[in-house]
Amino acid sequence: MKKLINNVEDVVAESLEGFLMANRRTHQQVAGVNGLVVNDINKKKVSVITGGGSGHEPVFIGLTGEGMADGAALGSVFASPDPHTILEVIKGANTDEGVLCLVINYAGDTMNFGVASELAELEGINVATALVTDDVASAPKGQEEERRGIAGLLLVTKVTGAAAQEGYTLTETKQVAEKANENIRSLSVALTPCSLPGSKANFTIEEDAYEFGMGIHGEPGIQKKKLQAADKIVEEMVTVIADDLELQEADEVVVLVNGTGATSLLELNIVHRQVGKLMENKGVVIYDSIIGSHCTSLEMAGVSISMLRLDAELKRLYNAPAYTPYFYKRGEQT
Amino acid sequence: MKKLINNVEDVVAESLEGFLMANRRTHQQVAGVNGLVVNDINKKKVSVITGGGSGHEPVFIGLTGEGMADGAALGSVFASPDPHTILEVIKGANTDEGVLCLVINYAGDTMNFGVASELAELEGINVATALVTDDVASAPKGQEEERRGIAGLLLVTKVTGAAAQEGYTLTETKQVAEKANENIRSLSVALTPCSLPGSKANFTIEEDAYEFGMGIHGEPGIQKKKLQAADKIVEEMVTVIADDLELQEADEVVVLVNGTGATSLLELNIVHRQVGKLMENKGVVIYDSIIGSHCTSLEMAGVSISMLRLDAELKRLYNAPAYTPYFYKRGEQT
Amino acid sequence: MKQLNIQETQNMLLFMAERLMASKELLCEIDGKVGDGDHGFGIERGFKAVKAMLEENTYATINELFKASGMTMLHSMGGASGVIFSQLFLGAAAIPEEEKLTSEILAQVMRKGLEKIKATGKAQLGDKTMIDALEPAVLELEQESSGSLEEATGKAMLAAENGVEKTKEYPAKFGRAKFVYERSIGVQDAGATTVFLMFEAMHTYISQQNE
Amino acid sequence: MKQLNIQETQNMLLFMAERLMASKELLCEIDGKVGDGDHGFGIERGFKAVKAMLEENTYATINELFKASGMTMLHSMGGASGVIFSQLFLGAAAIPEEEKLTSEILAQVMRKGLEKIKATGKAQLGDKTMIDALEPAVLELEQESSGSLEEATGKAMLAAENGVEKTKEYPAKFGRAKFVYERSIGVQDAGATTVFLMFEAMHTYISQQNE
Ligand SMILES: Nc1ncnc2c1ncn2[C@@H]1O[C@H](COP(=O)(O)OP(=O)(O)O)[C@@H](O)[C@H]1O
Ligand SMILES: Nc1ncnc2c1ncn2[C@@H]1O[C@H](COP(=O)(O)OP(=O)(O)O)[C@@H](O)[C@H]1O
Ligand SMILES: [Mg+2]
Ligand SMILES: [Mg+2]
Ligand SMILES: [Mg+2]
Ligand SMILES: [Mg+2]
Repeated sequence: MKKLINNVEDVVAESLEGFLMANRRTHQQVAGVNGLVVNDINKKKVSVITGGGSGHEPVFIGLTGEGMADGAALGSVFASPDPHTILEVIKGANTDEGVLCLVINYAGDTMNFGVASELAELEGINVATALVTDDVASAPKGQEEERRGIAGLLLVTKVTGAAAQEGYTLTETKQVAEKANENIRSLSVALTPCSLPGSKANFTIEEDAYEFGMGIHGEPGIQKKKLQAADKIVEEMVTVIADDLELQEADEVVVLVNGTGATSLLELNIVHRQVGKLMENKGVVIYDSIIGSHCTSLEMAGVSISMLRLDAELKRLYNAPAYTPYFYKRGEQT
Repeated sequence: MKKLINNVEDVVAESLEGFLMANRRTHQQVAGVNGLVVNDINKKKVSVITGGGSGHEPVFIGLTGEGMADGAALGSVFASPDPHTILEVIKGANTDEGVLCLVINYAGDTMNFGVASELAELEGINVATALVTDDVASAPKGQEEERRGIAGLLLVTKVTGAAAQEGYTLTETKQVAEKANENIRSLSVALTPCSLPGSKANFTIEEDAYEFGMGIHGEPGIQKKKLQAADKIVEEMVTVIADDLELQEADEVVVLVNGTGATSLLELNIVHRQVGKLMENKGVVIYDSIIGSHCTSLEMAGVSISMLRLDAELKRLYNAPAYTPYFYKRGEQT
Repeated sequence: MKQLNIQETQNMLLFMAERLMASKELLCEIDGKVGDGDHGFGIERGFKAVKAMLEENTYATINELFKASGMTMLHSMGGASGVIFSQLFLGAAAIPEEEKLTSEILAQVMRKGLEKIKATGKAQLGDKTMIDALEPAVLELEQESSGSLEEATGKAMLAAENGVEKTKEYPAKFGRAKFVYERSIGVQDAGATTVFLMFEAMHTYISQQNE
Repeated sequence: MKQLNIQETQNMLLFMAERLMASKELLCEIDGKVGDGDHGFGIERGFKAVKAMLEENTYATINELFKASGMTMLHSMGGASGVIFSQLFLGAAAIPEEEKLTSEILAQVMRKGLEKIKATGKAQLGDKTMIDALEPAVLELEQESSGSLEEATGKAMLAAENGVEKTKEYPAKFGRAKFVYERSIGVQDAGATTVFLMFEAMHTYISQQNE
């Protein structure tokens, strides 16, 4: 796969540079590493940071901004950032109230954030971590903590960022992230693979097949299936999600229909249409929907569906204003 | 190319339905056609509408919202909407001050909007049209009015929508659209072709080549070139744009780095980095930059670069608040 | 056969609609070489709508029949060819009311259609558009206007086919393909191909009636 | 050869760095079968940084040399293997200071590294990770700890190679590939392959010194 890049090794640093040139009014680099923080860190509130491998843009840079995350540590494509990078971002975002790390549950990410947190604590920083484990495909019910994190990170960051903004303590902020994580499920499918800059595609997906249960790193899914009409694929996905989340009539959810790269919005809207129909049949209320390519796997064609079940607290936090370069919420929804 | 669709013929209608299910608080369908308008049309200001073929999402639906366009008429994939569809959108958006149609300059679009405008006038509606002709690759200097319109439509809609919001008359709104169009240039390149739903790709682009001077419909570009590093490609593009726009030292521009579908934001940021460097070398001031996939050609991998030169009026209008489902501007930039 | 009554003419248009719908892939492929590859989809949309309309309605005059077909295309196809091809049928609005289709009437409808198309689209013979097939076909129709419909449509069909061949020689100056001016040389025009297929359908239908 | 001095050990690590950097594509390909295809890039990043560091510095003890290498990998690689592979070298922090590398010292460093890796990553033998190559290699080193470095690294290399083969039989329970549990059977583990390549590099370097 051809790409608009210069040198493979410089991809992340150059991309960050290009991003910051466009967003200098709101964002700044953390010196010496591939990381960034928002300008004017508010020392009186908990900072929320996130991070992980690159190649998922707008995640993670696009999660940073008012009412969302305060910083992000960026690894190489599909590789967690190293502990030094994470530590510097923690330091750059640190406040009197401490730093909460929102981490998607992949071995590389948890290990590197783990080492970085230890180092941060040695420097006297008050740091905590909340894991995102929204992908129902990646481990059976009962082993939720084994599951990997995918696009649901956007919604977890939304409510967690809002909680920090409202003045929640570090412990409370972590608790709300965990609560959001307990109430969110996602599932992802892919129609085409992707290729790392400088590599060929890892594997092929036949013209009449798709991969069910993808992570966000272009790994094969848990199962290969025969391609069907969008409505059928979506029905399978939604059934798994709704069952696992044990959705009940009158439950309220936020839906995220997320493109994984090469999926056109034309298609994402068609996916959302079917999600809406299925939820209506179940009597589940879609409080709000986000449709777009927020958490991608380079140029992979595919879609993930996430559902976050709301309670009063999560709804209030979801509704709070948020402004990042790739996501906004005006906070006036009624 | 596999796609997440049901029936080829239903793609646009189903996609619109899915979009509206997610955006019912702000948008509504125009009955009976593939068109939409914002809720609560303000009868005391000029309405701005736009439209064209589908497959360019978020354009055109994503251009509609507060401070931007008030409605959009949607054609089949890569085909202008028919006059009936356009007429209904004009009627749905009509106000005491009239309707301005922002149309990208393709034969199909101008002819269909032309017929629709005649029909609207017969019904006593005050309607005007402004063409967007930003693509420098499509006709030589001196024949600007022959050029086709591409991603620059986003920026033209931004300032035109703001003008209507400020209370400009229909004639004034049209004039400001024309002024923006005179001050904007774009150029697009593609690394891979795209395929219409239900078709194979129209043509191939070799692994070591890219197409220079693309429209937005997946047609071949004006020239095939040998693939190079991103910085080189961008330099060629920016040189053509800057020369044609006759950019001078101290000019202020808004830059739009637009992905055409499968291009990752990782790449778009790398493109923007080089645009920024080249402008700095020229002493041109980038007032603001927008980086994202706003005007796409289905799943085509490629990028377009647009530059809008600002004067005091255009800057004020650019800075006005705007909120669409896929673009926002808080209007507080200093 | 020297003339068709209204019902036969309607059947001929239905037959044409079927034929053109079946040419979708061919027309997309041709349009895809230098254009955006959707011509077949537009033609399919237009003729599908025409077919549905013709199956539901009857008409008092040839003019009404053609006009209804043209309006249906205009409001269902979209794209450049929606306006262009609908005007070919809307040419019937500019001639006196008729209840029979003869070679002469057909020639008149098509001549008026051609004029409207030229006025709207500004293209001329040699610009690599459907006009390169249509104009020579209309000339043949006019020359054969006192002859049988079979002969007239047969000659028009051949003239259109020849026109399609010629489009390969020209660079495009109108429509999507104009932007690839030089690269369009050697590639035939999609809309011209449609014109040929329309005349071929008419001729085939009429020939079958004669058997 | 029974021992290497600090400079020779440093040269051995440099040689290993070169070898592993050159294996980038192979390792990406293996990781791509059931993982995310980036293992080669991570290994290249880590060893490139190690190489740059070793070319710039000298060390007073074997421990310092290994620790510096491990810290460099930890802070340059990222990914799961950044933490995992750096700990292999950081094992040197847990043993007494040494100025020579013998089979016994090497066995101790690697044993401590293995323990750290197991403590951090929670994987065991048979879980289809780099441990499946590392643990048998460490056992060989320990058995040969009174013998020559050439013999010890040679046996460790063969044990690692054998471990790589065995990973094909297991489903993955750790790392990226665990999510394709069943589909991972039959595919060898990328990190285990790296372990083999590391021992192969050590053995090759030491053998060349003997000539
Ligand atoms: N100005 C024009 N005059 C006559 N015919 C035209 C003109 N522009 C385009 N066409 C015809 O329309 C055809 C393309 O139609 P189609 O692909 O359906 O529309 P679009 O160009 O909007 O994709 C061309 O092959 C050409 O024959
Ligand atoms: N928990 C673990 N314990 C030991 N080794 C592991 C563990 N998790 C992963 N690995 C090793 O790491 C390798 C993958 O490394 P790499 O591809 O660089 O990282 P990532 O999985 O983050 O993409 C696997 O092949 C495996 O050998
Ligand atoms: Mg990885
Ligand atoms: Mg078209
Ligand atoms: Mg076309
Ligand atoms: Mg990997």
